[in-house]
Amino acid sequence: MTGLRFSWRRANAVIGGALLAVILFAAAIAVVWTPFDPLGINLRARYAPPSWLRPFGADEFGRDVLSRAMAGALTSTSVALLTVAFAVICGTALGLVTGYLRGWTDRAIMMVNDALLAFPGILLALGLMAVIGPNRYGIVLALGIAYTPSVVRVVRGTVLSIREREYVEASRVLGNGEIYTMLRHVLPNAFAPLAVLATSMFGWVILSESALSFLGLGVPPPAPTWGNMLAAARPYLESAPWLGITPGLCIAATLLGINLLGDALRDKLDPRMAG
Amino acid sequence: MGRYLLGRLLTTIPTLLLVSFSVFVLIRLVPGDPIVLMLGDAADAETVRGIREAYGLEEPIYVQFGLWLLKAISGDLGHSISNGAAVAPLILDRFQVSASIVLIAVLVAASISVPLGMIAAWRQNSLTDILVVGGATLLLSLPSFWLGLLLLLLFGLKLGWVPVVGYVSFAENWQGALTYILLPTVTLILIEIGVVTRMARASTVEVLRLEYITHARAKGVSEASVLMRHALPNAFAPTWTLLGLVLGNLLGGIAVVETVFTLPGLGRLLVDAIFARDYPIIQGCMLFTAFLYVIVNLLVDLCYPLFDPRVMAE
Amino acid sequence: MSAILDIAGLKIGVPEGPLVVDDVSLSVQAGEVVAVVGESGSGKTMVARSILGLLPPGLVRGEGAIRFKGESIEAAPWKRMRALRGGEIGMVFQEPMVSLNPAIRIGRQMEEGLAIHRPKMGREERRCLCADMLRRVGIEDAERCLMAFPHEFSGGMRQRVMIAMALACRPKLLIADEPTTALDSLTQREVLDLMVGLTREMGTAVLLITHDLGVVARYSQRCVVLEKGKLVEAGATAQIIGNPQHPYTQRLIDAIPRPEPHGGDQATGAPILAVENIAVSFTRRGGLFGRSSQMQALKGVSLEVRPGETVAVVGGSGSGKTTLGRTILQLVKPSGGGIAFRGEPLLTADRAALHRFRMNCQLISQDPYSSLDPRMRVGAIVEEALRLLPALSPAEKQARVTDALAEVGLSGYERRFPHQLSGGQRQRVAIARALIREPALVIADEPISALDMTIQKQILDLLGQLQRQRGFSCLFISHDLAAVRQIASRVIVMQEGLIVEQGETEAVFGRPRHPYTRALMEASPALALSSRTLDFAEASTR
Amino acid sequence: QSMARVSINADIRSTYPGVNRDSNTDGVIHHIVEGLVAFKEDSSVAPMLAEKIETSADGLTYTFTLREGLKFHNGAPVTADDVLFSWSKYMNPETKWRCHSDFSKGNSEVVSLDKVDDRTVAFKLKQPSALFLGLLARIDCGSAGILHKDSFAADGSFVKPIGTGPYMLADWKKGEYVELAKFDGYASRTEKRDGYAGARKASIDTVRFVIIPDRSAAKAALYSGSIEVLSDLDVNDLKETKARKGIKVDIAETMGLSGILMQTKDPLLSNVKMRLAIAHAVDTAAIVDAVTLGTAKPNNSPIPSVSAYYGKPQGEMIKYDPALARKLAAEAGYKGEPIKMITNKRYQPSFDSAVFIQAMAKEAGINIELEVIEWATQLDMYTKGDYQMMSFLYSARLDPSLSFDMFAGPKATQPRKVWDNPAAQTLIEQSMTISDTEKRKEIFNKLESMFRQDMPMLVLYNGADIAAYSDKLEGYNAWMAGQPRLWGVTLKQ
Ligand SMILES: Nc1ncnc2c1ncn2[C@@H]1O[C@H](COP(=O)(O)OP(=O)(O)OP(=O)(O)O)[C@@H](O)[C@H]1O
Ligand SMILES: Nc1ncnc2c1ncn2[C@@H]1O[C@H](COP(=O)(O)OP(=O)(O)OP(=O)(O)O)[C@@H](O)[C@H]1O
Ligand SMILES: [Mg+2]
Ligand SMILES: [Mg+2]
Repeated sequence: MTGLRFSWRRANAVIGGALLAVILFAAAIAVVWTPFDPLGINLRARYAPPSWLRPFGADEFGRDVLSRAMAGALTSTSVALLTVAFAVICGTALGLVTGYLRGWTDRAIMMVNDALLAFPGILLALGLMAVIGPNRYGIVLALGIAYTPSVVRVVRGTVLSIREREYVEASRVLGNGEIYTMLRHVLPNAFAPLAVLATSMFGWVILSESALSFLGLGVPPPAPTWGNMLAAARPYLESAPWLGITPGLCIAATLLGINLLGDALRDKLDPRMAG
Repeated sequence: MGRYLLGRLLTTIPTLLLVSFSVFVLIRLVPGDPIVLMLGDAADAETVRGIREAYGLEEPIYVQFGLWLLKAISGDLGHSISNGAAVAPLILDRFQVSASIVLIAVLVAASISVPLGMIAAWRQNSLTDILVVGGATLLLSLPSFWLGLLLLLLFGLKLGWVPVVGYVSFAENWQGALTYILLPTVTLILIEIGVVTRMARASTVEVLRLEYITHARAKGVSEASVLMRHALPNAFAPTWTLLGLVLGNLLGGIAVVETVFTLPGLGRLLVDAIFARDYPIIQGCMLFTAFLYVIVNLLVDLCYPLFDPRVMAE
Repeated sequence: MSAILDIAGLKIGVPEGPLVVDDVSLSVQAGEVVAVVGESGSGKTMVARSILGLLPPGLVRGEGAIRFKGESIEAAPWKRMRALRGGEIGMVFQEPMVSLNPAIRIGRQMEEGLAIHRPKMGREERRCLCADMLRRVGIEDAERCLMAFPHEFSGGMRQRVMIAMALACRPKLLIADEPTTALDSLTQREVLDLMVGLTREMGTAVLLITHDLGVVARYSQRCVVLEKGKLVEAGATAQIIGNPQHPYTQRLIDAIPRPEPHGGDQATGAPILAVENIAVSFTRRGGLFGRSSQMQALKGVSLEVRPGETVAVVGGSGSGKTTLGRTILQLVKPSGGGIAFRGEPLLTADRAALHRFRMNCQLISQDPYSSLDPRMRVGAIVEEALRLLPALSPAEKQARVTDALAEVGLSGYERRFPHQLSGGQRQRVAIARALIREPALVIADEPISALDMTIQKQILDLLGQLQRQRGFSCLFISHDLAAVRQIASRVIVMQEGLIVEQGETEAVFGRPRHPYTRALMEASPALALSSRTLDFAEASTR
Repeated sequence: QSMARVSINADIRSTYPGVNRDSNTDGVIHHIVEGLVAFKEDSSVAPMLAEKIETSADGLTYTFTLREGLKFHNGAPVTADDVLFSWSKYMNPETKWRCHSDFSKGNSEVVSLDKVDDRTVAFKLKQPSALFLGLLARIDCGSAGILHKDSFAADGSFVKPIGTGPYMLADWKKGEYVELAKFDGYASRTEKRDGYAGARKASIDTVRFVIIPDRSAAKAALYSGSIEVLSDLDVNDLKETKARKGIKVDIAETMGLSGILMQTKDPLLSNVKMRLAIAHAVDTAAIVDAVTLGTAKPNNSPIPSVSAYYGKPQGEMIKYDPALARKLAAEAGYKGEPIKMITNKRYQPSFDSAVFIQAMAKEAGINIELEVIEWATQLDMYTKGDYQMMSFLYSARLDPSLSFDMFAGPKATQPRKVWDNPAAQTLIEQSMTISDTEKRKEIFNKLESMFRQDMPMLVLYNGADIAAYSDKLEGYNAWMAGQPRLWGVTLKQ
């Protein structure tokens, strides 16, 4: 009955998709080609401000910022993706179990969970780096473990309320097992907060990696990541702002893309939104 | 209720023990040694061993843990290796600084982002919505070490509205204290607004489709009231969980902000201690933050039945 | 007399899709009760909701005009609309179970409307009025109920709360969407009398949506009939019920259960379900730190159901019927007594035994909407019941789902989500889900309360047929005495958590011994309608 | 009431001179206590509390006469007994004084310290030592600062320093600041200020060392006038800070040492050709220029370029020759296997050097992989000798013998040592006993050439101390030890 009206919902999806497409495209290109060697040191180009030749300037080693941002896209996004996947999968599983079964299982898991929550990420990272060595899998594991307890808590909180709903009861009446009920009825309805947490975590992980590399615990340099570029750029906030702005924008664009697309997707999946 | 509370408090003891023990072991497994750090490039093995002995670090780890635990029970958390300060009073002192910032920040962040998220949900897929979501996402991608510095340079240096470094406690001079904690608090607020807004929005979107919301509207309830009175309690549970997490997280981890704004807070104490491998301080801080976490989460758990009366407090 | 409400040529539909309401016109005068009847899913609820501009997302209003007291309100500004809602136009929603906010105490929810529309009233006065309203709709413990949360109420009690809430503001127009589906006949009469009393007192106009022709006959002056979104007949009630013109109306009236006594095919054998003296009590919390109190919902109930038998449970609203059903299904823990299924005690059963029980026993919930997972399509919901029957191939399952939906009159609704259905349609999905498993025992909690006469008949026939073919047993919880009389072989009458009378249907109906039973029977409009052998002329002149 | 505020990047560790300290601690403590001798800006030793120092002909007895009119912060006069008392505290092993082992054994072992009269004490050594006075002045040992008895509690535990310095400890707010107050009864020397020696009269009433861990925050604090002195400005901020109105910058070369350690026990790097290959692959001058922005001079010798012993052999630079490097590597049988170089982010120039070296080595076909770890971990690895290559930073050694001693030694017993060469070891020990400058020079030149042949460490430069301070402060200077000095400085209001 409505005519062709501009729909922000569609706009969300389009903007989000476009942002992600650009980032992914850049990451893909970077595998075979970047304008300059992302590791190539050039003493004459140190702190070169943006110009036609180097649209995003050069850093303290004279390395081209654009090339580094492109080369860093893959590492940053894949580290973030793996970490979030780790935390979400483990956290959701545990959160579902504790929230749904309650009782002693709940107590025991929450005990460990609260203990883990209290652990500062740096300490975990230090410990794991000592065991695994400073590489990106160590980071994924350290950050994954650090973020899992939050997921557990958020999922558990939602599940506590959903398990009292009648459709969960109905599933039990049908004779469905606990696990099936959890996965089929509880999980999808606990999805909204989980999605928010996961997309936010994506940003946190990139920034945490940044904080870690600030301390010398991140993805080993000189391999660029947005995180370590951002961390390295901090002292030059005034004198060479382009060093920080570029990776910052990359992170923002990726997050915005993921969030917008995620929201659009969630709306699409939510039956109550459909026309 | 009282019994239940007591029971829950008792169950926190294993958590605290678990944290204490794992920190105790972990920090000793991590390479690096407080004594080597103290001696720097001139540390030779013999001297190091001698000093380690003096600090009781050469004992087997379970003996060290036992001794520490016995003292901890009586409230004595030992003395710092770095500067000899008594740990327990130090932690309490530093905690006051962190707590004042964090509590204000979380309160303000919540009272800004929850309404904001709800309005975005209410106007879902409108320009308002996309602006709020976009803004929140942008804030999510700002690292606190950048944001803090930016604010410091702008308001502290360029405009000179607030002092750049230093701290006085509220007890000494509360107006002064406010000027010192203003920027760190604002930084934290901006950092936390992103995720809380999005969470509030997402859960409100879910709730707004429900029948009782329509029913409330049918009673002529204003939209503001529909949001605040009818949608909020039902949508608030995940946001509440998140706020609990944020609160706990911040109480233990605002090291970055405290460093940028030169505040003597708990987070910086812990992080500095980690880098200095100052075992007694690390252990003390962890015990303390774990306790905070447990308390905060206990409160969060106790509140679930308020949002959804069907969830019984066991 | 000027029309309070005037609807002309209203159309409602899915954007760029089919219409669910197609060209409906009706008007209501002050002091008049106009009934809207029609088949389940014919668009009654949507017409009602569109008056307040509260169509669910996914549906939009098309052409047509809605006037309230001569004022066009289909495009009224926000502010005006808000003043109308609740204040001038009160509405009772069809599904009381999901229309109350679970997180807010009843008292606050009731007061809210008053606070907005009667701002001059003081707090204390508001509270008194609310309590008074609750008492008038038959809730005794009104003061305490104000402090309770919705989930502590029975279905009928919630419905009464909704009515009390709508009436408290004394609106000019009351839209009541199936307001008494969950009420026993006694309470129903009280509530409807209250409503009609209001029309007399204040000239309130009532738009009464109902499928209960007895109610229509007794309370309404005029009546409109909808079918598939179209208005098929309108006029004076007596005229339409006495002399229906449209084939659909004729079918509707034909479907009124006749007082044909239940064919006494006596079931024999060992009871499939034996309930021994069970008691259930609920804890009522008084706030976070307040003192909690106990309330006894069941005070020692014993009953037996034999294979192939339908046992009806009737009784007042809040008497513990739903609790009984849920306790049998192990969804509520009894504080005492025993339950045995096929001789096996359930309360102490191990997982396997419990699973066997679950595989053989199904529930049709009193609140079908909440019992349907909002994220699953109708087809999937029904099919899920077949999941644990491994012998079936996917194609077979599909076929059975299609069959089951066809049997309840929902062919072609597989792809819908629960929120896209009408009240009656949701109830039928729940029925299909329970019956598709071919269980040995079905506990049906008000399974036909939201269905119009024709579909009700269809479902009752289906139940009877299944019983004949497969010999399953049914615990049929209902307040609809006519329906009970039609299908139950035995009747149990409950009051306040106790069984006050039980026996063969005809014996109970013929010679009710307990005064409460007698009162129930006398108050039943449907029974009255059928036993008066369709003497509508009399009914409509009341 | 005038107050000067000085930033330090971390809290001090204690107020006990030379015990549980780090460089920030030393910087503060030297305002409070003074020893018998002190370092001058050219790293030579001058008397401080001592009026004059006499050495016996056999070089075994050092007699110190205290200046007249010296007073402790509590007003008590300084006597020979105080010197004896302080020394007994330092030489008690329980104290864990940093220089304890230097005086209890080895080259400068002190046999006895005796009171000659009220103002005179005599140290007796086991053997003649060129280093004795230098050790006594050592900054990281608190110059063996003389303390009053009341600095200790009745049970002998340290309470707070009651010294003779121009400032007294007023308040230590842990984690926030250390505040010092001017000592009005200070008896100053008459020579002009020179390093830690010379006149040390204070004119500012209060000095507050503010702990500002974040370097950008410290910079902002200086700009905004919240502090007056930023004693260790980052080179990268130099240009910006210089251009700032109201801020002055002063640069002094220091005696620290930045270098790349190569583990000679490593299978690959045990081959000297490989080590030489790496050395020739690196353009030291270019790196130093880039990393220190011209504030420090490139230097391939372990002897600091400001040292009096720095001559032609030391000044010679290793030739940057990628082709030669390639050739040497090939000769060493190198086939491109990765070599791990450890570095950290705590010391930015050290990290930057590592990045440059990696890039330069790549040009010469040498594949260096960077591993950035946290400082404490790196230090641990350093102490254990557990690395292939490491970008490392040594603190200042003020005598060439000590410069060599800090990294040369037997790896079997001291795994942290980098250069394990018995012949060199003998020479170093020799240099410690001889006092004659020319003879020592000869030994150091010999050591230099041995060092260059073995190439266990590629020295890059000796850093610079860049102090930035408000132009309200008059007379402030950076100097070779890099520590802030708030005496002899006036504050304009
Ligand atoms: N959100 C929706 N999207 C699409 N169709 C819908 C939606 N909600 C309801 N419908 C359809 O509109 C029709 C009319 O629904 P309505 O609720 O008005 O029926 P009703 O007459 O009240 O029936 P009942 O007596 O069963 O409550 C139904 O066929 C239903 O399936
Ligand atoms: N969770 C609960 N907490 C407290 N009280 C409850 C709870 N559930 C039910 N009750 C109370 O138990 C009594 C019986 O409720 P039940 O739902 O069994 O009634 P019912 O016979 O099914 O009524 P109706 O016909 O109105 O549905 C009611 O008084 C109700 O208020
Ligand atoms: Mg309806
Ligand atoms: Mg019921």
